[in-house]
Amino acid sequence: MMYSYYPGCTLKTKAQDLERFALISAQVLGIELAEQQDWQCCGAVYPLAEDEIAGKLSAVRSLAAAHSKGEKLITLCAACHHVIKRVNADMYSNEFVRKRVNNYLQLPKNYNGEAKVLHYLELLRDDVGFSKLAEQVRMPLTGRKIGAYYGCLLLRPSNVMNFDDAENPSILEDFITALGATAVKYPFRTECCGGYLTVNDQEANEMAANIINSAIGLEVEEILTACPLCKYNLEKELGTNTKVRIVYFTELLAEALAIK
Amino acid sequence: MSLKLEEKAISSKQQFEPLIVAFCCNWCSYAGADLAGTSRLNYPANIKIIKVPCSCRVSPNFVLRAFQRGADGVIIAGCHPGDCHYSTGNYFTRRRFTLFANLLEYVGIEREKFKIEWISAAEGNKFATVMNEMLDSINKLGPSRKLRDGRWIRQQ
Amino acid sequence: MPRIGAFVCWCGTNIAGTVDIEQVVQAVSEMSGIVYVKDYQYMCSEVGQNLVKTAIKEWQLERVIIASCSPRMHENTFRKAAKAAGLNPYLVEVANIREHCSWVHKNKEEATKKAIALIRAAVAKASLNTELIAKEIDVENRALVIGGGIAGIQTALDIAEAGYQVDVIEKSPSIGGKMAQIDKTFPTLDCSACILTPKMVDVASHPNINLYTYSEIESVNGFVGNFEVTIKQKARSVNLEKCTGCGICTEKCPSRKSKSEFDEGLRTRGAIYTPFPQAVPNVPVIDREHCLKFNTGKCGICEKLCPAGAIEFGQEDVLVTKKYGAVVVATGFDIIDLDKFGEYQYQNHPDVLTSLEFERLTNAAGPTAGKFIRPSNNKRPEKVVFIQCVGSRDVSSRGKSYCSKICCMYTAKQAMLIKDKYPDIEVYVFYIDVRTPGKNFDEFQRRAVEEYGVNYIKGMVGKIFPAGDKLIVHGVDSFTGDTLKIEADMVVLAAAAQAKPDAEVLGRKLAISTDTNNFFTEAHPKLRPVETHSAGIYLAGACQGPKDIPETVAQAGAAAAKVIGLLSKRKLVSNPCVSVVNEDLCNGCLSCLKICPYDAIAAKELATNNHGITSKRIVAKVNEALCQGCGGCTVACRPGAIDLKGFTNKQITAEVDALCH
Amino acid sequence: MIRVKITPNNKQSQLQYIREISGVNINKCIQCTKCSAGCPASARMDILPHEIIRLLQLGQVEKIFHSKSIWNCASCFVCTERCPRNIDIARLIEAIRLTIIRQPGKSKFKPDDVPGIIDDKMPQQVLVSGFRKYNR
Amino acid sequence: MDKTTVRMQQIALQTLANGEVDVILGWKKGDEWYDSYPVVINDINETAELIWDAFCVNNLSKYLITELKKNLRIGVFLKGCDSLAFNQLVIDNRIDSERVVIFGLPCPGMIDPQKVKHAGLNKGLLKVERTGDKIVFITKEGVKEYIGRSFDYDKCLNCRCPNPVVSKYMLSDAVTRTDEEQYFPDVTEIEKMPLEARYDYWTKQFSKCIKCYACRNICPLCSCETCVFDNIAAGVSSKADADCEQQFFHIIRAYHVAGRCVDCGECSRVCPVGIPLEKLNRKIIKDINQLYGDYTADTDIAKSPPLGTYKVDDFDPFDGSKQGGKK
Repeated sequence: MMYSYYPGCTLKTKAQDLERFALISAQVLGIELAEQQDWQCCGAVYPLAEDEIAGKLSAVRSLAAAHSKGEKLITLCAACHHVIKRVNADMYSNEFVRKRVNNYLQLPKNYNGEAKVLHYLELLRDDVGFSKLAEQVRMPLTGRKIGAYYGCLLLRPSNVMNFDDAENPSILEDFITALGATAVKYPFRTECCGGYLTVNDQEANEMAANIINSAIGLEVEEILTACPLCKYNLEKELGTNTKVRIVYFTELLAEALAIK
Repeated sequence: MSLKLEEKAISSKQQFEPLIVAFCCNWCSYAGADLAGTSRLNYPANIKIIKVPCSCRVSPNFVLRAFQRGADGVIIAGCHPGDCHYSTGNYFTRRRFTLFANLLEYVGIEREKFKIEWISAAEGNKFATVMNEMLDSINKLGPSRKLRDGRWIRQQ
Repeated sequence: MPRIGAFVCWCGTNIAGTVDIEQVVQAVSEMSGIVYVKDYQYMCSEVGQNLVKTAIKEWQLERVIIASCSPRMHENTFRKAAKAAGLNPYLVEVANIREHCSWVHKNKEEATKKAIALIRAAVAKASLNTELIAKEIDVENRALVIGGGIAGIQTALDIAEAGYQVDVIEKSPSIGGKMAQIDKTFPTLDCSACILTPKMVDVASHPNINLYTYSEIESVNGFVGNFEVTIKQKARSVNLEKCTGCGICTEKCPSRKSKSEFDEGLRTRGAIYTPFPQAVPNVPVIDREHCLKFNTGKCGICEKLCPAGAIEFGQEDVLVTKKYGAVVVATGFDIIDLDKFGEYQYQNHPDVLTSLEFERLTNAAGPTAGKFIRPSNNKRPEKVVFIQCVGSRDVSSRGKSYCSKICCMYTAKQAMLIKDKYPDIEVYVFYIDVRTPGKNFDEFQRRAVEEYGVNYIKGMVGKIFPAGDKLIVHGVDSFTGDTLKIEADMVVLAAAAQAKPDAEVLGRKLAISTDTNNFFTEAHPKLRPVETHSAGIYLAGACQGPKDIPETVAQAGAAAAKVIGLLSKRKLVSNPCVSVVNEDLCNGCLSCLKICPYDAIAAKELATNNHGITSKRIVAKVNEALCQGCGGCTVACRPGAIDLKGFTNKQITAEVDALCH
Repeated sequence: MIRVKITPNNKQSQLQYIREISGVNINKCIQCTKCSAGCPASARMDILPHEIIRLLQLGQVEKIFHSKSIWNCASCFVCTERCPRNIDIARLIEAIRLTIIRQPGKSKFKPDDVPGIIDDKMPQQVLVSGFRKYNR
Repeated sequence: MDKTTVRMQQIALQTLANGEVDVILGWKKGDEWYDSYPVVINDINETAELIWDAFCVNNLSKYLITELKKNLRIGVFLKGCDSLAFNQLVIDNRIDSERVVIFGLPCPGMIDPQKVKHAGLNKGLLKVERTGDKIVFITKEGVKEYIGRSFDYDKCLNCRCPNPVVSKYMLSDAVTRTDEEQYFPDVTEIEKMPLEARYDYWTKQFSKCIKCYACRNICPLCSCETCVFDNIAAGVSSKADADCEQQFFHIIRAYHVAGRCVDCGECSRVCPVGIPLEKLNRKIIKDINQLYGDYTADTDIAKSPPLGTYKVDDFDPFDGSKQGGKK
């Protein structure tokens, strides 16, 4: 099956691993990801104010492009996914936004939120299926204790993101299990890592520390994430501590598929 | 138009006394009108009430008939949706007359001339307010012969 | 044109002060059909009524117009007067010239003109009136109570005590309901079982009460006084008459995997089981889903062991149809599913409990024999946190917008009971507001704080983080603005009460409505709190909205009184203003049937003869006993084949014409 | 410390602005404190989220404008997710931030600040987010 | 001969011969090129006269009401729009579908003879043949060919349902429509007019009415045994030629088909004075679709008609807060 693929800026620079492993794994799994032409930065954060239209435009361009091709739009970075998915919801149900964006963009055809946005993980779960994925695993990660870290942007607000149960998610654990590893559910797996707060406050990041301690407390060896910012915050907090390692979920995927 | 009729038209314009026919459901709106009475809330005498068991008893035929016979405004008043004495009657009223009111507007009848209002037995105040407002808006529209049966002459 | 007499009331100065009676009488006397007009100061007085009666006889009046106060006041009075004078009461029309005229208008000229117009409309309508005869319906002398919790039990006992037959239907194998699960009751702390079980026994032994446990409503037909209800008795697989309740079967059953519903899943039970020791009837039931005999064909141990030979694997569901004069719905409530409240860890941690589970855990007859221990490690907890409003006052998709009403009190009770037995356990209660309206309620809650030292914290819990064998409760105290972390051993969640999941389905069967939250709707929130919009069907208990036990019992008594009032009548008089079908005009499209809220319209097949070819034709048929006279069908009928007696198309059109005179 | 009574009318326009761009009806709040109780950044806040709403209800915007809290909200949406009254608190706080930084010269994070925080691992996402959240 | 006509004659012959049906409702060709008229046949010899061409515009489903009263089993040819009407008649209990065998005719559109005349193509015209959008005019002088839909009835240009939604035998391949569907442009146009202009427009249209009731008689859904306008007791029957009576008739006629109208456009087609009646019907369809969800009267006979049901939270234009349902 053919998909439109939106990479986002960070994946082309600091988070190349996240993308690289995703793309080679997709090939093995028979997923055709066609990178969109002329994609633009999603803006990194979803503009929450009702009157902010400009910050939503680039997401709409990508959405409309995918829709006109009749393809689902696949994202990889949690932040991009959040922005694009929420803008899509606005275009679908918020008339104020829809009208203004369409007026501004003057696309060949008005865009009304029809496209389907899927995160790579959702693609694995819903379109590929974790059981199918497990069949493709050639080097199962047996015995490795892996803790999923969800963060905020994939899960919340759940009425828009529709990613998983916001309080008690399982998609990443199911993913880990499919790769043959042992999934460890630790209490802080859906808490915030501090996000962009590092810009405002350079002090110690207790939010990230809570997450790491919670995971280490349950003897987690690797923390899995889908977000470059989360990875940065957690690694920064971790410093030289080597008890646990922060990895992109795609890296483990490639490893299990024996293509890393 | 004959000269005599024209005179009549002019004179009626000078002292426009609109007639508003109000269909009130027995359980809520008729009782609401009674409460307006017991509370001595004033509303114009131009409003004349016809009692029906439920707003869903009112047929579009009656509405058109009233306009034909010289009514300047028609209002149907029933229980609030969800409070119908017959459980569901006013839900049907709502659908029927949502479509019918749109249709009337579509053929050129002012929205102000035909209204539906939900007035409970406790809303004497609302009853009086609604009727006062209705008359105001009809007065603003002024006399009109839309839908009127030219052969029927109303005696004031 | 019939002979019409008109009677204009002054109502002292109430009407005469604003309406020129003389002018009205003059104008009315000139209306067509009017043969007699009379005015009088108080037409509703005995003298006034006699004026009407005498005139009917002397002037051979065929219609009577009363121009007076609202028909809601005195229409009945004048109808009775007319009847006494030998005139059909439905030939009387009232023109409301007080509430709708003299009281709301100041200008005498305008008011007088309007009064005349209103009377003209009444005359126009009355000339088209026809004699209507109210029918009498027999009342079946038996009541049905749906639900065997405290509401149903109390209703049934009250009705039975008044000497009427009552059938009680209970879905589960035993009556008792939620109250049987509860340990103690607020605000007196009586033992729930001690006050409930005697009533359960009374129900079982009362000669006027007939119990259908493990049974459900299949269908309901008929109308007030004459309901025809089909009951499905599910196959119990144990013969109710033969079983002695010895309990050998339940002890020896090898299947032990099922969770006990009564103990909220805190303990397991056999596939053949009695829900609890005091169950009524004290007869086990086989849970066929888990029974080895039903699943594998092998086993049958219970059958072999039963000394009474009561085990009947071959039993099948039985349908019973009976007639009832009245129905009381007392189906109770449930608590919401906590699946969506992941932050409280209810699914993930055994020491996070619902309040109902807590009741079982502290009950002397419960799974721990009353020993207060943590389900995770069987040790006594040192810190217990209660969280109120879990899903209550919650307008998001995971909660209920209303206040569940009972949680503040039972939480105070549960907190107090812990402190009473184990003063060293620390108890915290997180709340949004404490609501304790009720006799001795606030005093009760204050006692929990003042005497027992329960720590009440105004604020909510954000999330619970399990850590080691502790549950770290993250909360806020809104008074100080402090964030709190409490290392608890047990958390008890006051989950919102909600309507039974099948309430809407039952409502449809009974033709009674449910509100947006699926609680049954009362006929009037203040003045008719136990009646429904369907005559003869009443509500008791929490199926109408969250209620505590005292309120439930009070409502049950009220519903019983309504039922007794109804059943004490031998005959009911029906409203004669019902719909009638002109079969010649009817197309049989049955648009009327689709919108009738009372299922009062049915299809009827007619044989027609067309040039010697007989074919069948469908027409609508009104069941006059069911029709309540809303008239919705008349508007749905395009050819005008169905009309409403007393409010016919012609009558209303005539009124319109008369008003537009 | 100045004890402020319910606030003067001259703050109405700011309140109205906050209401409009957030689209939030603050009167729906019943002060259950669930937002504050779950807030992972509450340690960095001098005024908790439920207090912010209360202050808005009382019209005391000044207190909020001077608080640290609004700059330390990470928009993690936990409050929005759990609010039993369907109040989108994240949007509300964003609206308050915007009310301030949309005024000339009030940006909280400026290009000059970048060298002070950047390190070689930092993804640009951080900077873009920073400019979006703290700069106009 | 046209392939579908061949198939039509075959199936008629076959079903009559094997006793599957007693009579067939179809069309025969008259003397003129535009004359294809409805017939009821029970003689297998007549089946060879049945015809399918671009003038079989008459909807045969309404004939079923009278014919079925004779207790016969009937085979009937139905186009897309006709099949919608058939379903609605089943919903209204007007016909017994058990005794009907439907032969489905996917329809590329029917040709409006007036348009042919206006184009001046009727001179010496012998026959018109249509395959898809290819139209061939055969005259004494020779043959002219046109591609496109410029001769279609207006109603066919707005067609939502070219293929029968119900049938036992389908006589040809389904017709596919690729043209962009416009959303009730005719209705929107009137809605945009100022109120007074609208009133004048409709009053002028209604005043043309001669109360011939052709619209009612052709309408597959105006199937009452006795129309309310012929029912004295209903108090609405006035045959007087007064503006208000025409208004009354047309408003109520449109309201009576509300939620049932299948938008076949027959009312306008047969109106001898050219009142655009379908614009009333389509206004109601548009409103129903917008307010109560897409209701296509209808492809699904199990669905409740929009005026025979309600939702607690229906749109409420009469409530000050514009909200439906309970709060």
